Amino acid sequence: MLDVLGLARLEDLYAHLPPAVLLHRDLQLPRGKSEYEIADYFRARGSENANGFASFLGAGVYNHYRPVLVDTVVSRGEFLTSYTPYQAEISQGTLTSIFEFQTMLCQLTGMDVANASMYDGSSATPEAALMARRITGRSRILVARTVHPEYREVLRTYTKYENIDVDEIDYDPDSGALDLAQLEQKCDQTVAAVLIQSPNFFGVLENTKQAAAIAHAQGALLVFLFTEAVSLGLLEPPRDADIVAGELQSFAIAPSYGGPYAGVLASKEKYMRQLPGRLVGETKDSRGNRAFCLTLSAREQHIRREKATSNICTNQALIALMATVFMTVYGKAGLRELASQNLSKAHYLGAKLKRRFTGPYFNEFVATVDDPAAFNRALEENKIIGGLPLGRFYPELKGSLLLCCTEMSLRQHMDRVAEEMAG
Amino acid sequence: MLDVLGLARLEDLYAHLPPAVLLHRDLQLPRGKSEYEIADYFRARGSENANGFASFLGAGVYNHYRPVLVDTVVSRGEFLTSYTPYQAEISQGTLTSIFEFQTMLCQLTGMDVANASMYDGSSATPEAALMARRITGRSRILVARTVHPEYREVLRTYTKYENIDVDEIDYDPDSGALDLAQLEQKCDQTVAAVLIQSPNFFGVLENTKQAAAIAHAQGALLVFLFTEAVSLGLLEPPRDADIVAGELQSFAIAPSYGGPYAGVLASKEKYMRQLPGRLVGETKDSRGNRAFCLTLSAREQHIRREKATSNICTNQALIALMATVFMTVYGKAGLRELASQNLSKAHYLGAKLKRRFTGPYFNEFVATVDDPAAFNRALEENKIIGGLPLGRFYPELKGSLLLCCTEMSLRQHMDRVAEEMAG
Amino acid sequence: MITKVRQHPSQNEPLLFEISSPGKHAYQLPDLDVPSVDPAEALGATNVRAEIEGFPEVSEVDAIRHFTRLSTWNYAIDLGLYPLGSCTMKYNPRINEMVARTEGLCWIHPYQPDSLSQGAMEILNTLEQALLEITGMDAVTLQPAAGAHGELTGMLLVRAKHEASGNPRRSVIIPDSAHGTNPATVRMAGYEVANIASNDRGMLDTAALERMVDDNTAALMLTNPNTVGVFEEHIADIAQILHAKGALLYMDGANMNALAGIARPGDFGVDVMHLNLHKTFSTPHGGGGPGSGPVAVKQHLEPFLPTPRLSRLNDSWRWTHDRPNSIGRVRAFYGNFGVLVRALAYIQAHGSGLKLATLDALLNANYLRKLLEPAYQIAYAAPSMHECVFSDSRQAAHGVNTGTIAKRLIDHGFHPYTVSFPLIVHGALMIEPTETEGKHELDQFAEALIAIAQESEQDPQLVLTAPHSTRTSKVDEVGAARKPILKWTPTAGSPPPARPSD
Amino acid sequence: MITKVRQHPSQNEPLLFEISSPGKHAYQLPDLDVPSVDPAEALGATNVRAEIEGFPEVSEVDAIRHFTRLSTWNYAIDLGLYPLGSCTMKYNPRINEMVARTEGLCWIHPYQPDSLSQGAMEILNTLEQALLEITGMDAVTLQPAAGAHGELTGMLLVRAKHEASGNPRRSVIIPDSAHGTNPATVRMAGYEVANIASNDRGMLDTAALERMVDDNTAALMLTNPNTVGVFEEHIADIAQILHAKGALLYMDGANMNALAGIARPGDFGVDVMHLNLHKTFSTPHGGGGPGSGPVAVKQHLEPFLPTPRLSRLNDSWRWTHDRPNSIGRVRAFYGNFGVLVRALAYIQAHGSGLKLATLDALLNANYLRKLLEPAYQIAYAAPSMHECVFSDSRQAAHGVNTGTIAKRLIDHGFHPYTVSFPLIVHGALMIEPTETEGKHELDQFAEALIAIAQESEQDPQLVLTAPHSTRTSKVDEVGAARKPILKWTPTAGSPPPARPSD
Ligand SMILES: Cc1ncc(COP(=O)(O)O)c(C=O)c1O
Ligand SMILES: Cc1ncc(COP(=O)(O)O)c(C=O)c1O
Repeated sequence: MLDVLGLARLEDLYAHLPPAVLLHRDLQLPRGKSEYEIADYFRARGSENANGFASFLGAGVYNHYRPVLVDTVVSRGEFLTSYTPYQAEISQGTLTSIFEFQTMLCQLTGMDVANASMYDGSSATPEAALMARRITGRSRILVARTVHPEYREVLRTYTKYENIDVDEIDYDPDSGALDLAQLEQKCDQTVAAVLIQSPNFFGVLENTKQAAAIAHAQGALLVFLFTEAVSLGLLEPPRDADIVAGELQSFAIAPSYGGPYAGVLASKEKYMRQLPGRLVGETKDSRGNRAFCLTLSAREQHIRREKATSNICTNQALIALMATVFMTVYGKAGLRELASQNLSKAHYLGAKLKRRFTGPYFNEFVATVDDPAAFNRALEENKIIGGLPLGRFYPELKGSLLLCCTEMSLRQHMDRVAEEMAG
Repeated sequence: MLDVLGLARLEDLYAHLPPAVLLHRDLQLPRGKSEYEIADYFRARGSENANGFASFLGAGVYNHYRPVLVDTVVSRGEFLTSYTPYQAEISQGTLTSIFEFQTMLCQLTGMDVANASMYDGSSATPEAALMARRITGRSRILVARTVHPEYREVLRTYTKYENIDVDEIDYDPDSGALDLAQLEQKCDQTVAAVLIQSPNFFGVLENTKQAAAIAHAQGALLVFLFTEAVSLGLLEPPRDADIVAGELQSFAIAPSYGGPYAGVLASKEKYMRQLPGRLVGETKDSRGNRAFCLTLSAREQHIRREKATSNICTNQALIALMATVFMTVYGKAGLRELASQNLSKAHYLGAKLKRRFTGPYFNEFVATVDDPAAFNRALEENKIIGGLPLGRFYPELKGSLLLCCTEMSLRQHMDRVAEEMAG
Repeated sequence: MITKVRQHPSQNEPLLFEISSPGKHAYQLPDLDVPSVDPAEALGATNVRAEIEGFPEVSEVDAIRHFTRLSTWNYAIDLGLYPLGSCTMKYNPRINEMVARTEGLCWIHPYQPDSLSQGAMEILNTLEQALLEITGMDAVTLQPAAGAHGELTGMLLVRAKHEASGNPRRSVIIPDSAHGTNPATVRMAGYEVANIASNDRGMLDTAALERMVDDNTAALMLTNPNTVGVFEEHIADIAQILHAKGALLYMDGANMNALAGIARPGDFGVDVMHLNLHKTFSTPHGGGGPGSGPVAVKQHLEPFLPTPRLSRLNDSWRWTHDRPNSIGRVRAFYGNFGVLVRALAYIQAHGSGLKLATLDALLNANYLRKLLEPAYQIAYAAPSMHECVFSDSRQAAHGVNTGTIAKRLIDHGFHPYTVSFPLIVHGALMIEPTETEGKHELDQFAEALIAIAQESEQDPQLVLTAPHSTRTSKVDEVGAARKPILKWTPTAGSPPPARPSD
Repeated sequence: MITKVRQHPSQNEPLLFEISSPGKHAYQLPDLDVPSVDPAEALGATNVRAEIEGFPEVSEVDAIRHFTRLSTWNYAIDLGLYPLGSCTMKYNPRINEMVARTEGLCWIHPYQPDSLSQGAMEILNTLEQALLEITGMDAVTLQPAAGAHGELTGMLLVRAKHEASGNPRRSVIIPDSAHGTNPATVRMAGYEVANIASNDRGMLDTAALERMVDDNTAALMLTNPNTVGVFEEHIADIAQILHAKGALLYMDGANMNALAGIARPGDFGVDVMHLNLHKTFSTPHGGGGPGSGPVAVKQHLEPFLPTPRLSRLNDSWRWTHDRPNSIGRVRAFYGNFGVLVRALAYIQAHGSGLKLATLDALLNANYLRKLLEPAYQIAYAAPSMHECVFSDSRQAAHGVNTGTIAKRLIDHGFHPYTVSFPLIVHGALMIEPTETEGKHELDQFAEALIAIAQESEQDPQLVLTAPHSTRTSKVDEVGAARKPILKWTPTAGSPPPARPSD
């Protein structure tokens, strides 16, 4: 091939680069490793993390069983190694599965349209806020303090230079739910959106209907957030919300130390053209057969550039496909049964511990302990990772732990946690 | 569907069976388990076997690295869940890969034809002997005592009622190779075949050329057996043999407590029609394009019934595909380099131990120790599985261990073994 | 109109040898941590080979594309119904593949000490117990690698038993409907095959049997349900006839998918039987294997089972080799362990609900029979169990036969049924849908077959020249056998579909 | 003649909702080991939903067939060349997929104690060090989830830095050849976009830049090599022009595949850049993602990097959150860890040999350019790096444009190049083969494109109506946007391709 190019050496391929920009030495990296050594390296690193521990951590990342079918599907080269489906005629597999994903998310959330995924729940949150700003033309955001603290941090980062003012709404110290009175008080006609999460960061259910009523009374939108998608198997969908943003990690996406996950962004039909990200639509091919393609791309950066609804390009398609397979495997009855099991497990443990809040909860709750660090250390000795100490995010909850139970939590481990509590 | 059949209950489907044959109770098996419980059960059982041990066991089953590509390929539903390729027009994937398998085995062994796989090396052994009987019309088999002891057991089982007389040839107590003088003495015109294995069970190379000469001088066939396919990357192929039978476990097939593996049966062209098992041949389709199909099936049970060359039907196709992918990944240079690494590793350890035999060896050798059981126990405490005590198979070698090193054997573990030997 | 499939491009791909290019490779080995040994010195120069001529030289991407492209030329269960009669092509749950790859199960050596293999041995015992419960037999060996291998094992057991009683006897009776492996096996065990004709209900003729069995009869080898999908209603009488003459009843259990949870061979007089774990218990067929063919026996045959056997001592498992009456080994080690793991996973998934799977298998077969009877001639009026067999007699009038109908089914989007077997049905179409198919797939299949029955009348040429839609059209099998090309060489055979690579 | 592909049947498949059938399911949960709680009681009856209307109800075999069938309708890297310019669709070694699934790496919670996460943190640090060595920068954050997310992070860093100096400044300069994410990002960071035209060599016009940069210029956002595949030869001058006015140089590193091992942005004046790990460092694109977009900076921007940061204390890793000047988080947790694992595995496989991969990428792009220049109009005479951009100007004479040529390429067996980007090239064909392609695949691709150039002259209609061979013919994208149907409902849209199921 060099011959064809009339070159003597591979290095001649960049002979035109100014010598000053070149690296005149080899990269200081170890020599290339064999597959076996690479597998071994990562196995060794893996063994340095918690291995064989039971865990009661939730807080936005949940330990659910991953059906084997999920990897079977996403490991197929045709899904794994294809690009964004711009060429519809040879991408109907991806396009069809995204259309199904969009449909199932609408069924789950009660929204009319859902996009093909965002990076994760935390980045979907500011995208929802920005969307509300575009829709309402207003620039104040009210966010419940019961929204995941890291989501709120991301919201602040994204909105800092967008001329958006973010204000927080406290929670009721008894119920652990958003303080609706304070919301009512702070919500006025300058507010673009009210952001709530349910079940909230404490695991407590919010009153979406009332929050929506308060927001809507002022012409503001209600943005409903979720971190625990499994809850939607049992909980009333947020039909009163205008925009739904959330995290699908619970749907067969491994915790994987924080990512990759998949974010959701869905809305009422009338806001469709303000959605960021990719959308797949149904159409026909030239022979009249049903076909799917990417659509409404006039919202997107590659067409609209600085006027786009967002800069998002690469999304989380393969991870969204995992969620699609998960929803297919569990289906109508399964997602409900799964959610019910989560509920039962959490309430089994919840009943044995000192719960900090009185509000109804799904599979997470806050427990009060004397010394969270000591409590967790004691459990660690039993190969159990306890709850998340809340002091870091909520100084006033220094003596509290956030605990989560899923269908994977075994009674024997829950009993051990309860024992530790009993002292 | 019951409606269509005019039935009320599923049980009506077998109402015509005599009540006496029916099982009038439920099967006494546990209730159906979930995926998660099943995975958990097998993980628990797996953890009860040697975990995280280094091992120096060989003896027909070798610890080689399995390239990741192997499972990537064989996990594709199109290979995994297809049947024997009887319908050629929708089975060209399997047929083409088998044709490549047959070709590569010929290239490796120096034979002219190879079939699409046998159950394993041990059952390929008697099939080779039976084939020799059919070809020569003779009914005596001479088998070297250096052939894998379990292969010889299987040979005896298969031949017991086939009117075949099996006699064994001793090994030279110094070299560990087959006693050629004894072979010469026992081999006469009643002998259908002489069966030798190289590297033999002690890891020692046999003199195939001379064994072949002795056999051929009496009109007998030479059947060449192998258990360590990697050796063929470096060793002269058994061109002087008439039939080659062997085991492909070394080619990316996990040890898996003894199976499934894949057996090889290959021969000179003139014996093609006496081969048992499936063969794929090249042909054309009706448009003149190259195509492949199962062929020469007049040898097989489904056509010839009691006159077939064997009763084999289901073979080890998917496992043979693993070997095909393995050979593709390593290829010409890789298989040689792999074999060379095995050689170097074994000779590193071999040089440090008291070797029992003087013959040239590939990646296995016999070492003499004071007390094999105690020696292995001491290593076990260091999470090392030592060698195979030979007393069970060769009473005269009670004080000996068979040890194997592969590219996976680490110097640190070999040094530990040597230390143990030093005392 | 064909609605099941549409045409789409599939990639061409030459043979590995044709895409090879000197110096390309897809592997990388770790650096050697010991001194490198010179092969010629260590092994002797004459023992060291030259490079392996013709062996592939390709990159990793070449390799993955090669096999991925090839794979797309295959039909598979994962793509649709695969109604091969006698083959029980059911869907194979992927959890089985996962557990078989559990590190602690697939990286264990058969010779590692029993004390370090207790988990594996526990699995084997658990599977043995489950199979005994399902079959109603007394003991089982897991050693045989496939059905035919099990048959051989079983026949050797029969022979060993008779020899132990002083007379090996001479022949084994086999119905003319039997699978080809049966007679082939009988011969390998040193017996003569005595064929017996089936009666007009597709069943064994008990009167004829009674006449045939004598002191030289070692056994009857019977498939039940038999290969026409019919349960041998007189099985109890059959057993009695045999036992009265000291002969044994061998059951080919390849069709156990029709019985699990409903009836047990051990309860109706069977002395010895094999199971096809890769059929009934759901190991994917993998383009031809691997399988596993355990042999279950009544107590009187137990002493003859292959070595080694599992036994329990001081609360742990060990392998017992010392069994003086054993027929010996039929293969090295303990059987196709990886397949046994899959079978146990399958049994665990169903548990006591295994019967439901059986009922669904019966339902699907009978449903298809019902849909197809208007268009095709059912071979026997007797009720079907898990499969149904038709003959092509009505279509034959138009010059179309079971083989050509099968090829035309491919155009309609399905893998064909088993063609021309069993031999007792002229022009047989042998259809086994299995329990894992849904009604929709069955309906589409029936529609396709019915459409082909019409095509056979209206346009037989269309059927006779099928398939028309596949990348490879009708393959010349006769030509393949006439001048066999069994391996690639630079000169033999056709030129590659595209020019050789870089 | 088309030699790359042949037609073969591919299975039709309705939507999940159309194959659903009440009561079917593909899951099984373990028995509950605690008392069952009544949802209405625990949550309040009004909080409990009715069943999820329309949600799928299918069996496991339905599910696997559904997705397997769908998958066969996709083109993919595993099937062949995927020459999308700017996308770096290289082959993704499967070992990366395996290591990302290592149990100790994929089953770890981001909030488990640092003491129980040392292995994960070690991986992150090792990757950071490798990326710094490759880029020549001083510090890097792995938090951003994709390239555009990295851009936003980088622009916020630029802004934070300027704000810390007392003036955030007003605008960011972007060449007209830039990727769409660049201007979109700039706006999200609260800056105005100042476009700058490229010169006739496809490079940034340094004289124009000099005129444009002033005290209100926050940064220049430059892709290098740029989107026409040309290295910005005056990069050092560019950096100097910016730095002289206190502006920063942001480099979009999406094209780092052209530089790794050859040149380092940190050595030629870049202040801040992002990498697309899913391009250069080989995470499979997965039909659209996931990605990872680390942002590397020079020391002066380090204080502003997102929280948390890795730090070393008493021989162990921990997360430091206390960084007063930080721009804050851009996402929860620590980034797309699973993608980071793949990137490190990729870097380890190449090690210091990464340069070879880069050279092969250059070779392949230039080789294709050479083969195609006789038939297509190269956009710029300047030497190409890792991709080459043509225009359809010669073909346009026959009414054929880059979009229709792309569709015709599908019939010839290839995925098209990037169509109509960059915008500065009228009718652009943007071709990036990557280093993992062999000569044979490239030759076939060039042949196909050359054949289409001929077809465009001789039979433009053939090209204009392509593709002709796919199961789905030319898709009506305009219709899709006119009346958007974005989800399935029992009534909307077309009827399913086959009737609903049982
Ligand atoms: C009735 C019957 N018996 C025996 C066999 C042989 O089993 P295997 O192919 O596992 O050797 C088969 C399988 O094809 C069969 O259908
Ligand atoms: C030049 C360039 N910049 C930025 C991006 C955006 O990266 P991502 O898709 O990862 O957000 C891309 C990817 O398409 C690109 O090609």
